[in-house]
Amino acid sequence: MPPTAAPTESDPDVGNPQVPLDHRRSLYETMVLSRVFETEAERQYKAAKIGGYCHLSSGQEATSVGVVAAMEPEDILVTGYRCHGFALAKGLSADSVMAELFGREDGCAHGRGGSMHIMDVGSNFYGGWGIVAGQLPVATGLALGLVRQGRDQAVVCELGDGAVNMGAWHESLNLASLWNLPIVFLVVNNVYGMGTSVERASAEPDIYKRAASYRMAGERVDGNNLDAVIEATGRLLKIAREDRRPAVLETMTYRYRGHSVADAGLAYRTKEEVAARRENGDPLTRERARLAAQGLTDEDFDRIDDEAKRVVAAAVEFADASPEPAVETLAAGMYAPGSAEQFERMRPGSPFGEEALTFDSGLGR
Amino acid sequence: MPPTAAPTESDPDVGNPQVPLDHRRSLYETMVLSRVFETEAERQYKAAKIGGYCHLSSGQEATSVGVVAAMEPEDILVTGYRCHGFALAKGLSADSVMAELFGREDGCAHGRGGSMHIMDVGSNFYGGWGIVAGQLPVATGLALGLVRQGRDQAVVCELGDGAVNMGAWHESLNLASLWNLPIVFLVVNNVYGMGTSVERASAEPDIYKRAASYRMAGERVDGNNLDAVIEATGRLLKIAREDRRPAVLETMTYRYRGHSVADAGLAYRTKEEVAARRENGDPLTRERARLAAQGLTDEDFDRIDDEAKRVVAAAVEFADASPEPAVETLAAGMYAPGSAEQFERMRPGSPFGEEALTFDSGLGR
Amino acid sequence: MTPVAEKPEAAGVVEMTYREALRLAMREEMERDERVFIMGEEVGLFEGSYKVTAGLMDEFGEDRVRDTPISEEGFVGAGVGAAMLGERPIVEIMTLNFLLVAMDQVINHAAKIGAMFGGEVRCPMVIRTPNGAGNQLTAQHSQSFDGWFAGTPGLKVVAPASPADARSLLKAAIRDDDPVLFIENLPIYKEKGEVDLSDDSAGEIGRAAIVREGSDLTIVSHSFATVRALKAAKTLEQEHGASVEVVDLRSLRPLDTQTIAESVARTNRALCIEEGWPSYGVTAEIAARIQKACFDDLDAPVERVGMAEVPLPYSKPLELAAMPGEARLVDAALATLEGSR
Amino acid sequence: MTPVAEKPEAAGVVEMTYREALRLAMREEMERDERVFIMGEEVGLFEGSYKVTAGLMDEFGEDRVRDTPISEEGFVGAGVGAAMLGERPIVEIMTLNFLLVAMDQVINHAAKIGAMFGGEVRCPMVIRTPNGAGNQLTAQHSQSFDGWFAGTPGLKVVAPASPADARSLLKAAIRDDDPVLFIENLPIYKEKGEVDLSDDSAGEIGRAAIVREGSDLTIVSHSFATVRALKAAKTLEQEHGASVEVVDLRSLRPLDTQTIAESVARTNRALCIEEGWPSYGVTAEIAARIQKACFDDLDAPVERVGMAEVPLPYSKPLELAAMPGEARLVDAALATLEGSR
Ligand SMILES: Cc1ncc(C[n+]2csc(CCOP(=O)(O)OP(=O)(O)O)c2C)c(N)n1
Ligand SMILES: Cc1ncc(C[n+]2csc(CCOP(=O)(O)OP(=O)(O)O)c2C)c(N)n1
Ligand SMILES: [Mg+2]
Ligand SMILES: [Mg+2]
Repeated sequence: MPPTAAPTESDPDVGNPQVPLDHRRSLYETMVLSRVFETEAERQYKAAKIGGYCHLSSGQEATSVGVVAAMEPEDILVTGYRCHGFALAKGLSADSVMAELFGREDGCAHGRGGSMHIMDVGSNFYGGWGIVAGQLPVATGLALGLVRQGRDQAVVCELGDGAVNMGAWHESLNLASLWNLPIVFLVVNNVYGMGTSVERASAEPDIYKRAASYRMAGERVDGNNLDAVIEATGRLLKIAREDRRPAVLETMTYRYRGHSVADAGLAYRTKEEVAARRENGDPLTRERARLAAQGLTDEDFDRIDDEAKRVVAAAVEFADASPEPAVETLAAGMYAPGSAEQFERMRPGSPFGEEALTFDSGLGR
Repeated sequence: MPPTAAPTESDPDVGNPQVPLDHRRSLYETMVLSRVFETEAERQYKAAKIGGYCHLSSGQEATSVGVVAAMEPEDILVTGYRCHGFALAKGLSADSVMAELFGREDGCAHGRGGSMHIMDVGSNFYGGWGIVAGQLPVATGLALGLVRQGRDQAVVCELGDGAVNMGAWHESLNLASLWNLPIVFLVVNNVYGMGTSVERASAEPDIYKRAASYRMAGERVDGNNLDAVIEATGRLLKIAREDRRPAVLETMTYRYRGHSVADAGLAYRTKEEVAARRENGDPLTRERARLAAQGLTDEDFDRIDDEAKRVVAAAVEFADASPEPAVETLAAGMYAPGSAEQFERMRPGSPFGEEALTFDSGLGR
Repeated sequence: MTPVAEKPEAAGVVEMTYREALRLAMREEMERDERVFIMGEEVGLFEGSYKVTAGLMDEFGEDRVRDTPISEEGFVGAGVGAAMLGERPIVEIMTLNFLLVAMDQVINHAAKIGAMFGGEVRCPMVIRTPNGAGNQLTAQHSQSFDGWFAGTPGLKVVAPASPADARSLLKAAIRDDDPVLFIENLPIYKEKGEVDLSDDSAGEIGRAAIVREGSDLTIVSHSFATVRALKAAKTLEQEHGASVEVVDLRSLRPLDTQTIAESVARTNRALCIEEGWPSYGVTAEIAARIQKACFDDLDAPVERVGMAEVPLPYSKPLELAAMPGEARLVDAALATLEGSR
Repeated sequence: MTPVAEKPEAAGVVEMTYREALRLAMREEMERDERVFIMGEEVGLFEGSYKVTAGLMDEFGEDRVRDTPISEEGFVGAGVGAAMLGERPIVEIMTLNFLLVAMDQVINHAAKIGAMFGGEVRCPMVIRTPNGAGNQLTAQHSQSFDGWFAGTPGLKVVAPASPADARSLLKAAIRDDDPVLFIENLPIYKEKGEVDLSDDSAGEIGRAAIVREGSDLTIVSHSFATVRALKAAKTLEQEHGASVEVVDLRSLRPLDTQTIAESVARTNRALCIEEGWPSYGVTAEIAARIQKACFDDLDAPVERVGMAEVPLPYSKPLELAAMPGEARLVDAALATLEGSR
């Protein structure tokens, strides 16, 4: 995708006038929060406060914030493992997400899921999944559930450019179209799947065109342009809700950091490429310019940045203060209440230590 | 697909003049052999000489014979479980196929594979597979093997209209196109996958159009028109061999019998539908008319029918006379020669009877 | 087409096949709870490849008895998602062999939800599928992977052996709030037994049953292997004067080792049998637990029998030689009865 | 980026990591046989997600070190097909967890070819993949399904514990004419050991090794569990005066029960450990075989330890509590040493 030219004085990009300034401002605040959160997460990872795999979405904020901005609160969001930004946009608190990254009891999944498995039913965010494309059949089923329950919401299912070559993509899109399910498959095209570029992975690099194989609408937008993302997502979600037709939306963006914090991210691309992407069309820079064109001052932006830093710093404090899960709750949540009774006769002859496992599902919350 | 009008006196369909009469005649002989073979297989199944699943291809002879007619002997054929007709066309003897259906030592797989797993490396027929779409990745790998070995042949991989909704289809086609492999994916569209019509299974019922998702050529032909099948297959195979580009060929045909011998085949379609298909555009009737238009007499056709019946009757005799596999060879073929030594230390404490298994792979042929 | 069993109205004890008992349980639960629906290949118009769902589409409509394309990974996952939203899907997989293409959704999605999301969401779904061999279906279509699922924390695995248990445990599985793999079996569908239509209650998951009492040897089995065990036990009594107890596991996870251990403590000898390959199979776990729980009770090593460890061949004599048929069961039982002190 | 181990030219015994030993074996076999090639996600340009194949694409080119899209079912199957034609593919699966999406190609295709086609065609392929847990990778990424494959007739399953065995057995797997699942492990990649560069021979599949001699207890293990076993054995000797023998299985199918049985016949006590879930796992089979082969030798029940039977949680303290760490191994060993008579 050719880098979008940055706005110049001579032609100020004020963005879509339909979007009220205060709304645009709050969306920008979320984008900044997301960027600051990811930067801090990387720092905490390197400080060994966070472990496992940690996938950052810096550079993709216009997609995560824009998509969620077009969703109704009751609409359901499902994503892969690169989910922090989406979770914050969907309304999870920085506290509960950071506490989850720290693996603490107050994390949204009580420290059981970690970075890849953020989720919060109350916010209609159904995870946070780690198997490439594995979330597609699940999201398709959530859409089926909405239809069966006669609810008129829709599902947005995020996946990456590399995930579109998995069989689960094909089966899910076919089912969604055949059954007229209210779901938008959001392909976040950030150019690479780990170290493999779209051209090296997909025989049809124009991913959105694959929707045609299912008689489904497919669109591609500049994923770094907040307004474009909001507009396209909103339109496709409306069709999903009202006409019960699914769609594919491909947002063209870029991942600034490595695939995960463990990856320097330079074996398969150059420093220069990354720098050029940061300079041209960075979603925050661009949105900031629009807000400036509508009168926000440097002081306003400083306040926004400071507030984001404050919230994230508070989240780190909150996470650090939250208790580690108690070892006695190792098996908590695995099975539904009442299961302990089903398992009680399994103890004789079981492997060393197994007798100790308790199956009550309460997490003491 | 609208039934193709049968040829009339006023407008005699003589077929493609490029096809020499004697060649056309021998192809017709194979089509008749296939029909007679299937009819006899059903009879033998009902006589309990054949067991397991038995999928017949009566009505699909122009596709199986036409496709193979366009292949070079060194080209590789891979199919699903509906494979008798393809096997006979690829050059396996009725004897070895019937003996396999009877589960006898002289069967092409020594009675180990049965109806679904006919295969013969000598004829470059690599099976005969039972998991829907499971043969696609394997066939893709055979095409990769051809390329690695610098051979200029190609692979034809048969699958059904129902198989195109499996993830393996998507992954295989993407790999074949991305890697420029010499393979033609042959979709035999016989309207149903068991009891499910294409419209009820595929969001894009024009299956050949799905090739576009992989920047691959996709074509549809009348699968009951021998000449059309030969022409399209030949052209796509030439491209596969010379330009190393894969393709999808969809042949429109119809299955006269049930999904397998166990299925009456009427829960999902009417007697009338089946009868109409038999009357309009039956591949044998049509080919017979072409041959008649080129001078073959009723006596010629009677001779052809009689010869086919003779060959199939002889095959039944051959199969019946072939020995049942010896129980001592239960594990034969499972592992390569030399493996017995690797397994000899596994005996102590093994489950009852396991010690008796012998791992030599020789099948005493 | 298999007749549909009488409706519950016709109360009382009636004889029906295992297949009819399953169909009855599904109809009863679908009438009881509208969140329950069926998904799978050929479950509707075709009336089920093995006719288990015959008639249900006519009765409940295409939405609640939903034919799917051939896309196991897709529709098993669709069941997972629908269940997360509170629906109660019953996903039919034509045979267990085909679950191989959907393993990721079962093992790495359905089974993980409860624990991985900290108990904040559940996955109340049932996957019904037959395992087994015996009709020359050959290597790719004759397998039993029961132990793989039973060894997966987060799943529950149920595999009843009688029509009455098939009905009550399928009802229990449907009402359970966790993902349950409900393992059926091809030859068992036609087995007959008595079912009490007046009792609409669900069975208890995690409880084995002593289906035959005896004092010399305990045979431990599940699903069709229990049918085999009961026949072999008769033969052993009549022809060898051996008194054989048979423990039908009914569920593999949770596994009722307590009932097994109590039985072996009485008989002092155990034979574990299964339809699938015994090495690294279900009987390995049973034997490992018995030798630990009953170490001082055992008078002979715990013996195991299953399918011969080869990809099942098509040839009838070879297939017969590979199956855990009555002759092999009796021989194994006699060996166990004679073994050691 | 991990340095590439010296070339065989520099003969003699050198120390290298398990990771380097694997890389060396692949390089040697690729130089030896042009039919050998590598396929997998990120094996080339990215140099392997765990750097095992680092440098090989530069050395052998993009055709013999082939990066694939994320399509495990597709490229595992492509390996099967290429192998049927006589090629010798080494398919790398990033971690064993991802093999779940390709199970059908492994279990119902690769494993069936030899027997199902009557020995008329073979499938000489290797699938390399690490199992294991311990780095907070959480429920979907911390599994070991070793037993599932070891229980599948038609497959061979190898899982070495030392760099020397990793090299010689990977060479053996590559030269073998059957499909071999070569199970590696995440934490084991950095383990160091001596490798004799002057010996280019392939190891023997189906032979366990006594990697530590002892007289009071036999610990049976494979892959990283053997590394744990050796540490625990030291502690048991130093702090508890127990003499512990360690049998490293090295291959799970075939399984060298003879070496295990001979060891237990001497020590009279056995503890089986594994990285994965023990119920219905590898240790179940080992225990079942030991109790049969060594019934009269055993002074105590065969004990088992593995990962706690929960989907592995992310939280570090919970993960630690779930792993078969040294403390649990020592406790289990002491319990086995004290058990029964
Ligand atoms: C089935 C499966 N195979 C491999 C992996 C390892 N893996 C994790 S993320 C990833 C790359 C995915 O790339 P993309 O879909 O573009 O998403 P992005 O990381 O760029 O957001 C891979 C190969 C996995 N998690 N699941
Ligand atoms: C993965 C898998 N799912 C289900 C089946 C059962 N099955 C065998 S054939 C078949 C229908 C296939 O239809 P189609 O692809 O159109 O081929 P046709 O039988 O018409 O030749 C099904 C569902 C199977 N063999 N494999
Ligand atoms: Mg990407
Ligand atoms: Mg069809």
